Amino acid sequence: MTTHIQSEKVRNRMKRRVALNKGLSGVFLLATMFGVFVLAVLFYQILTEGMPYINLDFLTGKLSTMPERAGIMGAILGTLWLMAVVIPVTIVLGVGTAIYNELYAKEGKLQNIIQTNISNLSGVPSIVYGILGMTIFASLLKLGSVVLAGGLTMSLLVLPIVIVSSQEALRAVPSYLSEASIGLGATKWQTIKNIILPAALPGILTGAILALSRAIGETAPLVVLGIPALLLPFPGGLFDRFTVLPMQIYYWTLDASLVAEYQFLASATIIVLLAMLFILNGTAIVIRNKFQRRY
Amino acid sequence: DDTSSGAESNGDSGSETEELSGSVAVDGSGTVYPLMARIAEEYMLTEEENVSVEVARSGTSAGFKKFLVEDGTDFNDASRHIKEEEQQMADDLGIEVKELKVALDGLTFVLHPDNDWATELTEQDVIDIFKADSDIVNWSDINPDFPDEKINTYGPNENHGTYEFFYETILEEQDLKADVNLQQDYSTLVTLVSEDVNGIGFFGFGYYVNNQDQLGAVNVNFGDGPVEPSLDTIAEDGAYAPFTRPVFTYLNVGMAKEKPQVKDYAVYLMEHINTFAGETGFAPLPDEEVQAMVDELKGL
Amino acid sequence: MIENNKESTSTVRVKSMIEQNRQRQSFRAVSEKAVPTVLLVIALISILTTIGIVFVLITETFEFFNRVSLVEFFTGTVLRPLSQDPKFGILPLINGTIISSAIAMFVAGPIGMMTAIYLSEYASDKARRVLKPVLELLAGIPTIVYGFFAFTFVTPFLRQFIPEMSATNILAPGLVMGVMIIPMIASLSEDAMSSVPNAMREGALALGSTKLEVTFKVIIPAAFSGIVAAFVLGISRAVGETMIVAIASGSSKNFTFDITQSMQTMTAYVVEVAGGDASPGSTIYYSLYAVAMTLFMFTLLMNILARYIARRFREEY
Amino acid sequence: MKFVTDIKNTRQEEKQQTTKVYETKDLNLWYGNTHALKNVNFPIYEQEVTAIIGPSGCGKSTFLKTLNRMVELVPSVHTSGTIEYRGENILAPDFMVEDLRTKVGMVFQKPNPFPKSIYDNIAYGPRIHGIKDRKILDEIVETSLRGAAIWNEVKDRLKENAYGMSGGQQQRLCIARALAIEPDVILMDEPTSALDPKSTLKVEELIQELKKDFSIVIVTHNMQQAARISDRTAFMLNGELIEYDYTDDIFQHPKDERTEDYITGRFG
Amino acid sequence: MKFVTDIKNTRQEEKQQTTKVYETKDLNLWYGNTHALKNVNFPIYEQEVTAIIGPSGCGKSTFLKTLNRMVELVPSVHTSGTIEYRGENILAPDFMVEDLRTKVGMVFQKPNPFPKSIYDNIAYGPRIHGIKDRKILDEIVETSLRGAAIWNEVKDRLKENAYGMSGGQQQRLCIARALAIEPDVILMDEPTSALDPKSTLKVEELIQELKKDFSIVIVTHNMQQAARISDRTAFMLNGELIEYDYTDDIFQHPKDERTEDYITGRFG
Ligand SMILES: Nc1ncnc2c1ncn2[C@@H]1O[C@H](COP(=O)(O)OP(=O)(O)OP(=O)(O)O)[C@@H](O)[C@H]1O
Ligand SMILES: Nc1ncnc2c1ncn2[C@@H]1O[C@H](COP(=O)(O)OP(=O)(O)OP(=O)(O)O)[C@@H](O)[C@H]1O
Ligand SMILES: [Mg+2]
Ligand SMILES: [Mg+2]
Ligand SMILES: O=P([O-])([O-])[O-]
Repeated sequence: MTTHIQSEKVRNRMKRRVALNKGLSGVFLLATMFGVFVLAVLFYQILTEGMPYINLDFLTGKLSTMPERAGIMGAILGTLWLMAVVIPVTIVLGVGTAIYNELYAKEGKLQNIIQTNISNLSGVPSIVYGILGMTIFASLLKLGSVVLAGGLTMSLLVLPIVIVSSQEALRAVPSYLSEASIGLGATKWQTIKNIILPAALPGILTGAILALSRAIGETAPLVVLGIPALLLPFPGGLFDRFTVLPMQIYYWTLDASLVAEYQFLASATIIVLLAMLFILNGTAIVIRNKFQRRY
Repeated sequence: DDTSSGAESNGDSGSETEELSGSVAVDGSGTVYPLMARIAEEYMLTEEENVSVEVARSGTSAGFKKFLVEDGTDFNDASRHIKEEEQQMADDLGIEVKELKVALDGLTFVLHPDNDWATELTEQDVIDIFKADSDIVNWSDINPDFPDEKINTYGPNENHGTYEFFYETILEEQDLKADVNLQQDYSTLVTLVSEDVNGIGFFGFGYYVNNQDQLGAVNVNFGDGPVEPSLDTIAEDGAYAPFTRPVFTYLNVGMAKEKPQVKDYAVYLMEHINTFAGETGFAPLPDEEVQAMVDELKGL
Repeated sequence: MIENNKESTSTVRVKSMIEQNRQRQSFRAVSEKAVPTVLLVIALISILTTIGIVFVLITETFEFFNRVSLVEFFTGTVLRPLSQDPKFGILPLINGTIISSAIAMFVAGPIGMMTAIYLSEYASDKARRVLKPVLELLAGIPTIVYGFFAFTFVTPFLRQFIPEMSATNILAPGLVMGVMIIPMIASLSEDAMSSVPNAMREGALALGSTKLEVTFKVIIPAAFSGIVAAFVLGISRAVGETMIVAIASGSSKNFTFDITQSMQTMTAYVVEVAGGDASPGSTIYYSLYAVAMTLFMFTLLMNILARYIARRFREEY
Repeated sequence: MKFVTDIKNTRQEEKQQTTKVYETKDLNLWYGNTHALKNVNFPIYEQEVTAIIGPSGCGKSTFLKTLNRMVELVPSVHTSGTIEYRGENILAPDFMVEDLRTKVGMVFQKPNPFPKSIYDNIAYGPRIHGIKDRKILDEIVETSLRGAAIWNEVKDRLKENAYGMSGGQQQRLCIARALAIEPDVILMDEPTSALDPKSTLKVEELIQELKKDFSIVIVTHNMQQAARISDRTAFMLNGELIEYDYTDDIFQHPKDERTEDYITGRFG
Repeated sequence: MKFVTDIKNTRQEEKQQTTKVYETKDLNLWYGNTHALKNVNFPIYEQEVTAIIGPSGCGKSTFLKTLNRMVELVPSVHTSGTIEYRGENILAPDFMVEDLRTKVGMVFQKPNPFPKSIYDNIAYGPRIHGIKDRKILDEIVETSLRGAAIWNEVKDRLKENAYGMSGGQQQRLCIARALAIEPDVILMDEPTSALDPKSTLKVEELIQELKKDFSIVIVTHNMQQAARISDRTAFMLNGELIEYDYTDDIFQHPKDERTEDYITGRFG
């Protein structure tokens, strides 16, 4: 064999290659830290602007045209009401669909259509859901821009997330568990109810919580639905008009040039919204860790 | 002051109904919005806690479209008179519309705070800056001493009465330049102009006074020397009169008759209009004129 | 066995109890049949949603094209929906959408990819455990917050360097959108890369490759379809993003390529028109649907494309 | 061969005296196009331990899972032939599988307790069959755990999660779980292959004990194990039942050459 | 034992004459807290096949992967002692592993071709070392494939994806890939364990062939294989090197009892 490899040239080249690897690994690390850096700037900016405005009056007060009087209780309650619709609807529809797809549907056309459809739905821009909600819930069903319309719109929007994550959670339940149950003479539904669902529950909950945090952070569909930032009374039911935290942020950002302080109120509201999201995500992480698979 | 005015109106309307509730829907002019929102809030705070007055601001024209439909809004704020075709539509629908003049506003031309050359312009200059086929493109076209930079123009879009007032009354229906940057939100306009040294924009005086730290205003020379827009000069016979316009709110009389809270609010609105006009950047109307309207409303 | 007696006595009992219960439980049989049906109905709701979207969009879009010609819509460069002489050319919106998405991808593409490489090939377990949640955090921030950030921080910051930049411009939201999409591209690409079997890495390393060579000559080619799919989904996300542009790019319907200027995207148009309360029945109201339909088709195609790529071009190993 | 214990030899005399629990006739099974069982004729006798041996992929597990129709969890499966359990063809389309599986318990290769407490694991079977009375359940739990020779080890921690137990304990728990619904037959698929030698011994002893009350079919890849614990042994190859006889006969005088090759380790 | 071939016996005379490629001294290796290699002293000789045998988990693969420092891919690994490769301590911190791995090729248990064409698989190594000339590459590809005894099977499909080949072909392709950068030593970790008997035979023949040009270290769980193909055999147990000698000696006269136990199948 003629040698091509073990020459001096190859050795020198190797030094360059190793150096390049080292250099670029630094670049890759920097690129990764870029995201972290932006996050830090964003938090810093929002915290310094908004923190001075956070106090009990702000959290519990009504909306006002005067910044010193303005509070976001209405938006907080609106957000909670929205969650009150989204949670049951997405859990029932999302988990139900996931169970069907994962455990009942036979491989075939229908299953294929449903599955493809769900992944397509997850790619539809949120604003299109807004238009759907505006047309069907707000106009056609004449609900107007009330909690129920907003909640249903948001539910449809996050449904694919819940379905996909629930399906993954169900799939992750080892088949030997359901086999054990079926081997004892349990019916399919008994097995699902008693074994598979409990085992998949942490995964399902995690997905549901993440979907929920998406739902309470979304703005665009609600703008389209015509959710206003008005001096509304606090929402008290499904058929009340309402506003939510992101909408409040939106309007205050827009109005910042009307009243400069609105920008700081928007920052303060962002802090509240992010705090809510952190609590939700924290819960998801706790659930994930606490109920980590023990099988 | 608040409590006294609250007590006063309590005495007036308390005789009709004990406890009012329900909602009052207001939409329309963005120009008039700050004034109307301020009064609405005061009403809910001091007068009728259980009535919810919801003030939106789609713009005068867009607002009329929501006012002139079945089960439409109760009030429509407007920064111009109702148009003939709008009145026609109201008649067709059998909606009785009552015009309530609420204050006076001066169309204000605003500049970047660093713009120190264009703080005084003639009425014609202002028109030419926005008019489609005029010779004025750069600041230096007005005066060779001005910078040789393109003038960037801004204004509210066609949803707004302010646009129509400018187009109809000031430009006398000559076309605007194609590149005028028309926006839906006044706040966007404020930002745009406040950050563009070569910019000039127009909107109601209220949006200017609220942003005086970020904006400069053009003192317009209507022939007798430059006039600064202010609550004193903005009046139907004041020095700023050519750019002064009344602003309105239109009441759906049927609604007022049907829903006691609408009527109650209408009365309250007019009784307090002059109290809040100044602080939101509007020139108040003569007291007699207002009182006459209050009496009319009470008689509905 | 002592236990045996006990067992045999209870044997009879438990067996017979089970037998008895079985005969009583016709309910069990019914629920066994009913449950799949109920679940199927629930599953069909997702299909119903799609049908709803398509139906709503198509019918109203149809009405729009009764009033405005297809040609004007798709070739017009002027969009003046509110003027006395309205013009409905969608090109300014498509232009704005493409430009903002391109800026976003310009940021998210390389940075997301490099992040994926770092996380999948270089990072220690510990670093990955810290960095991934931080990036997920970035992905979980509501877009309205990003919009606010673009408008109140990024634009003023950029204007220090580009004074002629407009206060509302497409550049700032584009960049911020890019930041928002980084985690998506990074995590999908990382998934694709880390699912390349370790045997492949070992094979390459054993030949004297550096990590860099392993990454670029073996891992990325092997994960290529997954990475492309991640990019396509990233684009799709950028195209569909609304609030960031709506807040930070204003609503000028300029047909321009100057990224320091305000432009409108399809999504921002929908927000403006719907938020500005277009009254039902007006042409501008129907234009909402035509634009949304265009947007829907666009993102749908992107998603189908992503799935096709991921499936079709999967390297076999 | 020395590993065939003496006790077994005494059984030679009992030949053909026990009744059949299962009678499999001309059983064929396909996974899609894979012909996994070919014309299997396979009787299983009461109160015996029947071992199935054969190289990997020969169809042992498949056959075992056909006996309680668990094999149908693979959607592509189809079968021909009949399997009679106590005289009834369990492959008949209207046959109620839940019923069959209640009577035919199964223990799997990897211990697979439910992620529940030890108590709930055992009580699961009785509960799904409608037994709710706490007292009866308590009794069943104890009896079953005793039956699986694990009561003493776990009686103080019945409320603890089953995954805190060792592998061997888990496997005996799974056997106890199967016992709790008092099956007639117990199927075991390589029940000790995931266990250490000590636990394996315990489970093997348990199987010998259980034989008194149940019929047991056990798949194993460990020929010594088959020789140690079973009464009859079946040797399968490529989906066919090559030879089936008393364990002693199979190991001492295999009739088929392939059986002999396999037993002497020439392949597999 | 009959499976030790005659040819081997002639080698008895050559004892200690070849030079050492590797000299491992007091090598210890930990995975975190697991002590996986304990005081290993292990010379490896030029142009020989050195086999490493031992029960699962004894550290065979770990030792092999230490020889080209691939073991460091597990982050928790740390070592003590030295391994000299041609006189240089490869465990020294500033040692350039890429250089080492260029000289020490490796073949894995499961064939792991890159998802590229056959040609590109072979050309991969030369290319990263800067060889771009198409002609030279063509030549290297052919030589390597011939060297791995697979040229005739694939010469007409060099552009096809390597995953279209059979497992045995893939394994020989991986050997060819290692040959392409002209290594000095080739490490093989159970290279035939995933292959059928026929492919195994081919690879074994190939190893015999390669020995002429390379030093080969092979891990195998198959004692017969070690006996068939290796010159020296090392027996490891629990991370220790128990015995290391000429293959014939190890199999015929093991000195350590544990080696004997293992070879005669008493455990493992
Ligand atoms: N789910 C399945 N789908 C398709 N083919 C299968 C499936 N399960 C098993 N087979 C095939 O059926 C044949 C018999 O498999 P089976 O699992 O019964 O073998 P086994 O004897 O239990 O082997 P092992 O000792 O490895 O467990 C094999 O060829 C296998 O590939
Ligand atoms: N990545 C790892 N992390 C921690 N411990 C490991 C790792 N890899 C191997 N070990 C441990 O090191 C010891 C030796 O493992 P090694 O893989 O070298 O054994 P082996 O002899 O190759 O076994 P086999 O024949 O099963 O391949 C084992 O106890 C194993 O559990
Ligand atoms: Mg098996
Ligand atoms: Mg190994
Ligand atoms: O918002 P407008 O007052 O201009 O209609």
